Amino acid sequence: MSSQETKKYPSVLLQNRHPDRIATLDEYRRSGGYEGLTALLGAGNPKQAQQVLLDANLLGRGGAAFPAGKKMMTIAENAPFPRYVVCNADEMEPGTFKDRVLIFADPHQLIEGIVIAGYAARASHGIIFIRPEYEQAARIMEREIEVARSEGLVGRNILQSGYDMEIVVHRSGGRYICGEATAQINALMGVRPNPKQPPPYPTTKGLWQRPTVVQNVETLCCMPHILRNGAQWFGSLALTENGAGTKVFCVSGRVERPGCYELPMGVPLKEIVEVHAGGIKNGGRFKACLPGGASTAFVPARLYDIPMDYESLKQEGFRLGTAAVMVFDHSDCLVDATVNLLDFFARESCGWCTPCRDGLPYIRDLMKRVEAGRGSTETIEKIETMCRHMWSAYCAFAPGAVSPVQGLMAEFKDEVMAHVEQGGCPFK
Amino acid sequence: MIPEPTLSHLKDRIAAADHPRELVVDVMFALQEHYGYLSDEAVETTGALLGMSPLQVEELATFYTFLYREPVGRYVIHLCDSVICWLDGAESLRDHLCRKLKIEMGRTTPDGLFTLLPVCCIGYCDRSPAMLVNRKVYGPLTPEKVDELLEKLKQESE
Amino acid sequence: MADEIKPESYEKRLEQEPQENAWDAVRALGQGFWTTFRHLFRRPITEQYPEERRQLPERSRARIVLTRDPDGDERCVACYLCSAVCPVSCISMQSAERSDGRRYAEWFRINFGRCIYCGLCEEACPTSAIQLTPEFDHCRRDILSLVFEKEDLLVDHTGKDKDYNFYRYAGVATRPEEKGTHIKESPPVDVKSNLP
Amino acid sequence: MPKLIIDDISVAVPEGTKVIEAAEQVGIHIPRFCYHPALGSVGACRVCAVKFLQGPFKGVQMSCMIEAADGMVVSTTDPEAVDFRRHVIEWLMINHPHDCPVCDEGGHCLLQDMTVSGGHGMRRYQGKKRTYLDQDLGPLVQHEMNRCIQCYRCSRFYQEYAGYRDLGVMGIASRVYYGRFGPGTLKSPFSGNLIDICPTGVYTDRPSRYKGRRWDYERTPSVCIHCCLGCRITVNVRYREVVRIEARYSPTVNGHFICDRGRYGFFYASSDRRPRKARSGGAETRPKNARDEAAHRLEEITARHGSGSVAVVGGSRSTLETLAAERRICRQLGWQGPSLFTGTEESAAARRAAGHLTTDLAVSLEALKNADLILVAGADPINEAPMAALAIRQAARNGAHIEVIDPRPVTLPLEYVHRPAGTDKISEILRGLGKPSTEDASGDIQDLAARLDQSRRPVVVCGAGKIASERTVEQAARLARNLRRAGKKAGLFFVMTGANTFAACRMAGDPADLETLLLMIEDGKVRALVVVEADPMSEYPDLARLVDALAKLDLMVVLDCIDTETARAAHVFFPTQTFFETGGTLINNEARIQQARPAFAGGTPISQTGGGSHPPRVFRDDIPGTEALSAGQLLMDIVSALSGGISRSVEEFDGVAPEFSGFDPVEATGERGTWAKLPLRTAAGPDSPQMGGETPIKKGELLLVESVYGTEALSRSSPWLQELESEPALTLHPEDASRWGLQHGDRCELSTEAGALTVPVHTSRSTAPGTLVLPRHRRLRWQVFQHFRSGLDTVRIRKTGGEGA
Amino acid sequence: MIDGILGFAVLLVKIAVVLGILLLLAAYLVWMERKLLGRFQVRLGPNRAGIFGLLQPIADALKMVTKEDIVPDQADRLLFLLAPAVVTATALLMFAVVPFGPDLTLMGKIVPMVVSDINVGLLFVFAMSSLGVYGVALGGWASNSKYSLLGGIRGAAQMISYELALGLSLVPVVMLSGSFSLVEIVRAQARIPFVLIQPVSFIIFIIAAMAESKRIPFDLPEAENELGAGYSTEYSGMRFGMFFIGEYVHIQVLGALVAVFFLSGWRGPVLPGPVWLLIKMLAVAMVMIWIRATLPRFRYDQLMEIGWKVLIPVSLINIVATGALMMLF
Repeated sequence: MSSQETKKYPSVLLQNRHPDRIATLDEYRRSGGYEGLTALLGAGNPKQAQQVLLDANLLGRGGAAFPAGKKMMTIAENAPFPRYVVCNADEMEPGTFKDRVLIFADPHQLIEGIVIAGYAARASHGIIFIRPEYEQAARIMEREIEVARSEGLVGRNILQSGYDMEIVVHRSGGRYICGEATAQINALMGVRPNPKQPPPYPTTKGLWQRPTVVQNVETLCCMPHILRNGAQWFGSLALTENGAGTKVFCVSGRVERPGCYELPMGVPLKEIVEVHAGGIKNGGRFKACLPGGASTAFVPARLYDIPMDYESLKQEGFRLGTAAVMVFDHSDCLVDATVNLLDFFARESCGWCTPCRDGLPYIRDLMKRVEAGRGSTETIEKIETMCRHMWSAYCAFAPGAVSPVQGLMAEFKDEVMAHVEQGGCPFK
Repeated sequence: MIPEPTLSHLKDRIAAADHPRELVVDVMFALQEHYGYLSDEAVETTGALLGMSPLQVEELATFYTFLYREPVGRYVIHLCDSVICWLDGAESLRDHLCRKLKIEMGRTTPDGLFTLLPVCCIGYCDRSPAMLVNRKVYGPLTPEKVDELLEKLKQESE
Repeated sequence: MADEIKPESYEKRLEQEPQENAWDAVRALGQGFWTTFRHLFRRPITEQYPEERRQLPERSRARIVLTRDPDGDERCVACYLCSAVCPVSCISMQSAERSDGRRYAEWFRINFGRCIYCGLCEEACPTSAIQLTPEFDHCRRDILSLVFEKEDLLVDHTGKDKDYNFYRYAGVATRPEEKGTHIKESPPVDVKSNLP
Repeated sequence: MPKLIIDDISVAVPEGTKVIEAAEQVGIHIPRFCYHPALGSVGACRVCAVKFLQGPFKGVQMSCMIEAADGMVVSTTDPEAVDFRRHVIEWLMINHPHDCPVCDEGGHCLLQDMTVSGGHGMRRYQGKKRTYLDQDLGPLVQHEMNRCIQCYRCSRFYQEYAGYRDLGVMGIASRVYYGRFGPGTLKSPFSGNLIDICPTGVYTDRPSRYKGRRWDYERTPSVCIHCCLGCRITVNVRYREVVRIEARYSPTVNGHFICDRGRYGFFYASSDRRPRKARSGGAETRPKNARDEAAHRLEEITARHGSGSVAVVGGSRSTLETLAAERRICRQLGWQGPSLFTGTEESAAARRAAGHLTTDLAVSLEALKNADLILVAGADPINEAPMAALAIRQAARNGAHIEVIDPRPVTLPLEYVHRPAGTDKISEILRGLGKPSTEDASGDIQDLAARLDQSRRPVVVCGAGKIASERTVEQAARLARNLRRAGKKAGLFFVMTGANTFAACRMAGDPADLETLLLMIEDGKVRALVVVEADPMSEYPDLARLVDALAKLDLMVVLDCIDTETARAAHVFFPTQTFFETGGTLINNEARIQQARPAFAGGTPISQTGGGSHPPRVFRDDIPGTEALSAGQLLMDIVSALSGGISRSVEEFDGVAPEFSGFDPVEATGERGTWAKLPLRTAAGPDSPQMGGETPIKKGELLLVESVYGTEALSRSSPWLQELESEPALTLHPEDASRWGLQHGDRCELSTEAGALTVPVHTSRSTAPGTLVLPRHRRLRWQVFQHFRSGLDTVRIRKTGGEGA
Repeated sequence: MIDGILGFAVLLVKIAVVLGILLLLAAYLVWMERKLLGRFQVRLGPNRAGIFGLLQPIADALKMVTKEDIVPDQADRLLFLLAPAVVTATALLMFAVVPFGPDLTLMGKIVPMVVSDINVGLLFVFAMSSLGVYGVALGGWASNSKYSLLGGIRGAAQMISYELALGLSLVPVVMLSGSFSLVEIVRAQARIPFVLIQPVSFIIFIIAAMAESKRIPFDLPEAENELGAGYSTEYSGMRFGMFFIGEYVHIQVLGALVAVFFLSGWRGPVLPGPVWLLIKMLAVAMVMIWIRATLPRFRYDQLMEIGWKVLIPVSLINIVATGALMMLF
């Protein structure tokens, strides 16, 4: 596919993006902001919102890709109050920065999303859980929430509908594991943010033992648009049959123009890299990419044309994750990169379960041996066995952590073996 | 001791909260702001304010990255060492910083100005290699830019 | 094949054995008698023990000693494994803590009146402290004097294992060896560290 | 009842049973570190992985996290699961130090067992080992963090189960650290359970540090005698010395845990101060001489003054066997007593409690955990019967409402409502609650009455003796019965004063208490006293009077296993065996009869008989220090030397008290014990005390109370617990304090005609106004108050020191 | 009357001398066996008590005598005590009919150099040797020990099996000498020792005799690695010693019998008769020791097979052949 064939795709989430400033409430309103919410509150039917979200096939954009509508619907009708909506702005997946871009582009989009989600779940509290690195974003949100409050969009009796919802910003102390929904709930309650294996699910017993909906920033940002334009419209945005809506791709690594690009679901990987991100830097060759953050497996060059949506990647055994496309070119040693990723994961493990706490450093050390050329076929076998066993860890962190390793072993075994055979890194 | 306004502000917030414990991170940040780092005294104060034992506060304080249980310098430099920044030369940048400040990672310069800490991906992969100085982002960095920044900070502090 | 021999096949093998003729039998018998007869005139190999003493191999199992580590300190940590494994229960001890934090034997006794020199204690010893030596002739007339106390057992060398020093590996804090200073140990974790 | 198949064995288990438990029921022990039946499952260690072949779950899953369901087919031996478990062990072992030989857990270490059984024998990991610095956690628990495998059991037990907050988990990733905020003594009186619960040697028993290995210990199941609950314990003896007590699982009494008083109170048994020789006139003598002397003099006295001039004084730390012997002797020889209580009020309250306990009302400690409302009246669980506090906490964790009515500043490791009320007020409140309908309840207790009304399984926990009077006991029983009548599964749980108080209630003769007996001594009616395992001189609140009375006696014979003031004052003294040596039967507060076997034969510990660095190497045919016999046996020996004496086996209870007619010792040694024959249902209860009208509330009173360490007769001599004792202080309401010009932290002098003592002052708002609380602590010479509850008019208070002074 | 008394005195002297020599010899036979076995096995053998260990038998005897005499708790006391005596006594009694030299003329009286020359001497020998088994069987029974019992039963079975061959092997000798008297048998060999005429008988006799004496390779009744020490397991002190003496006296008796039946008894050139007999006895004893040093123990089935299936038929054939030859010549 060459650049002249590419179409101009509609911009939805980032339509109010300015390179140098944040979109104001007015700007947002001009682009149709708060229309969805007004309509929803006017209709006064939370169930309807849930149904629309389900019909729109809106999958959670935080990585797990759980249908947002379905999550809302798991809250029992007679579940106790108060209920909570937690906006997960704790994106700590390496390579991912879409939430920051979304907040900086259009904070009201998120606020509206939270209120919509809150109304759908009949929640009275919205909490934006934000990582400490995004202090600036947290301040923006706090400021814009006040603006919204003064406009009657947040707080008591929103848009005179009788619906009350408070939104607060909660700053995290900063840990990768806090991005996990159950761990995030623990963090909010002021206990150690270890994940908690369901059941009970957060939608049954979450924050303070009340029903809690945890949604990613991007997921919440999609909601106003869905409510305004309908489920069908959202589905039609995607290029592929199975996808729905647009996706904010964070492209980074060996590309000319790293950054966030909002593209339809199912846009081919090659197009993202070659066209939107300006191709490989310094005329290099595409070697592999991590399609959805550090906890996904390497996509090799043979799948350069793969449509980037949840379903297509799943069929090939990959995950779209957060759609953080990290590109590596021919000069990069993937073993070394994996060691870096493992270093990150070993450091960020919460220390709860054995495979993750002690197994990841073990795998990292083995991987370091391979990288240093001191590995053997036995070392590699050991790594592969341990990676397999990581899938029996407590939460999804450990399987995510070994995904790049397993991807490496599956697609780039030659490169690994080269380290063993040459007794060192062939790229150094 | 913590200044009375800060303390009373915290107390008000705690009194207003449905669940005082949910403010523990905020209280710790506030006290960290005051002490420069989260001292033992700050931990104990946090516990006392929220009805928790010092240990229960410590359980959280030692968990999070941005709560410093050891004294830090005036400028805390968090250098991202995750994969994209690493790809773009974070390691050489780290070595440059260590050389320049004459400290190892995790240490504070003798003049108490800079503390050098690694951090996992800070979400500025489009501006790699990046770092935070007192939670403000700088990137993409080169050794020259770093030198410039350090000079600026040094002057600021005087 | 040796492992193929089963009761029935053994019987069969007996039947299948080539029948020797009488002459062979007589010759074999004669051979036997001739062999023994010849032995009659060979020089006896007997060593006349108290007059002639031979240096026994290093690994022969006789008198038990408690050795010291290369630094000259007691190796025994009084872990009770030797007394547990001893089939005749001839080892007893009392462990205690020394002022420098080491676990040691407050008293340690082996009743050589009971000892059968099986060497299991040496095998069980995790610190190479207890070792069997080739010194075998320590009979006494008074059975009580066969009860050896720690003072009698302790020697001032390392015995067979020249280099091993348990406390260099164990990872327990003793003075002067603090945590993290032992072999293959990283320095103690500081939970308060600002490093992630 | 879901039915599932585990390793080809089919098993049906109750709903909600985890697969790991189901497997255990068919004899398959799945490895575990973080899972503990009392703490529940959290799935942290991942070593209980099994493979689910069929059913709602598939593949390798944690057996502790999944509830058994119909149609499950589980394999514990599947190669995939086995390989995963092997890896988990390997991961856990990468940082585990090579120090088993110097680790006290070695030999009963779960990690050791799992490592060996999991087949991990070679270290493949080539990296360095992580190390930690240890903390000083006080005299009971030794900390060695290097050995930690991060199973989270300790923090879960300490914070969630026991409710104390000074030990927890810090750090993250592979640097997780379990400990305190800073070094210091653990605050929980249940800290010893960390030792039992830790699957490896992070927490080890400090008093028995480096004493020996478990395989060398003589281990005997026994019963704890340091409070009325009768928790099950395992006694570890080595070289004639009790070296360690461990909790022993009991499904009905203590569950998995015991308190630190029970765990570390045993040092009296092997103390070098324990009397080993009989004494006559202060000089050591042979046991036979002493016996002849005692018999001879008793004979003389009975000849001169009649058989009623001899009295037996006993106590509630004696076994049922000893108490029965005392009773039989008194009956058959016409002696006075046995007097098994110190004060008249205490005796009346305890005996009334024992009389009110019926089979339908009595609740076990385990059943207490299932209550949905617990009303604690006149009891201070932590200080009087610590494990009861732990049980109440479990009820609270399950959502029970806890209300405490007590004059003392009761602290419990849980959320509860405290109503400070004077001792007389307690019974009034209970009486108010006990009225047939809520409306009758007066003002401030209406909410409590309403809660009681809504509750389904309320339990009244009531003291019986020192603080809760006979009236209180009566009202508590009445309340429980009324609740029962109202169709609730109501229960009654008495916190009694001693290990065998229930038995003492049934065995006490006339007079039942020392206070009454004292009058007879002062009258000259009683000329000789046989004191069996009791120490009136440290128990009776008016020492001066007691000493005067004892001086009038012609003869005082004392039988005891500890060195007491009374023993030192005896004319003839016999050493007795401890409970560890005799074994015997105890009846706990819920009338459960439990029998313990002797843990060892007795004798002076080898560590004390040897002079030098090693035990003596001389042969002798007797065991030194085995002169002592069981108190009951000794008593029988003395009596049988009298002319016309009786001789019967000590073990027979028949004819002594009807409760024990069908007593089965085999059942009593089991984990559940057996029940004393209680009345099934009491319609009216025993004769009610005169309840005419409202009693006038006293203006003020001084309460002599128990504290967890330092007041109980046997455990107070434990050197380790002595280190944990907080300085005994006088606690009072701040308003009362200001009346005497006292402040928190001051020192004051309390004086009566009999003497004075000086103590620090503590103020607490949860003390009932007008009440002064003082522990009957070994460090205080508190025996100057003429009564357990002194009216404040008899006590003078004077500030002697403090902030300004 | 005087003759009678004198004859009795001479008899007593003969008995004393024979007993003395036999017992002394038994003791030194032990020494010799140990010494020889030592040499056969390239060892030294006893060499500590006296020069060449010559005082060893005395040391052994002292040890035996001073050791505690233990009778097992459940043993049949009478039989237990009797058994060793039976073994020793029968062995000693057998020697009563063995001539150990030519008649001696003493003060005009002919004194036969035999304790008692009875005309059925050979039968007496068999009778005594058969009685000897009672010692073994009774000892085994009376000990009330499974090892002892097994040993005793084996001893009895073995004795019965080999008695037959033993007796049959001597039939040709009786046929040739025409007498049961041992004196006559010796006399019949004046010209040529029967060993040259009857080698088959000789071999059968040697084998059977060794089986009778329960020596390796026929020591199944003792078989220390299977039965402890067989019938003597429960014996200690001198009672064990008596079994021991019995065995070694038995060896001497067998030596003497072999000499009498096949090696022309005391006859020989130059040296006096008793010396020759001694030499021949010792030679036989040495051969037996040599066999002990060479051959392993038979399996029990082999033992029985040799006895019943080989020795008895062969000796029967031998008898027939001898008879046939005697008819011819």
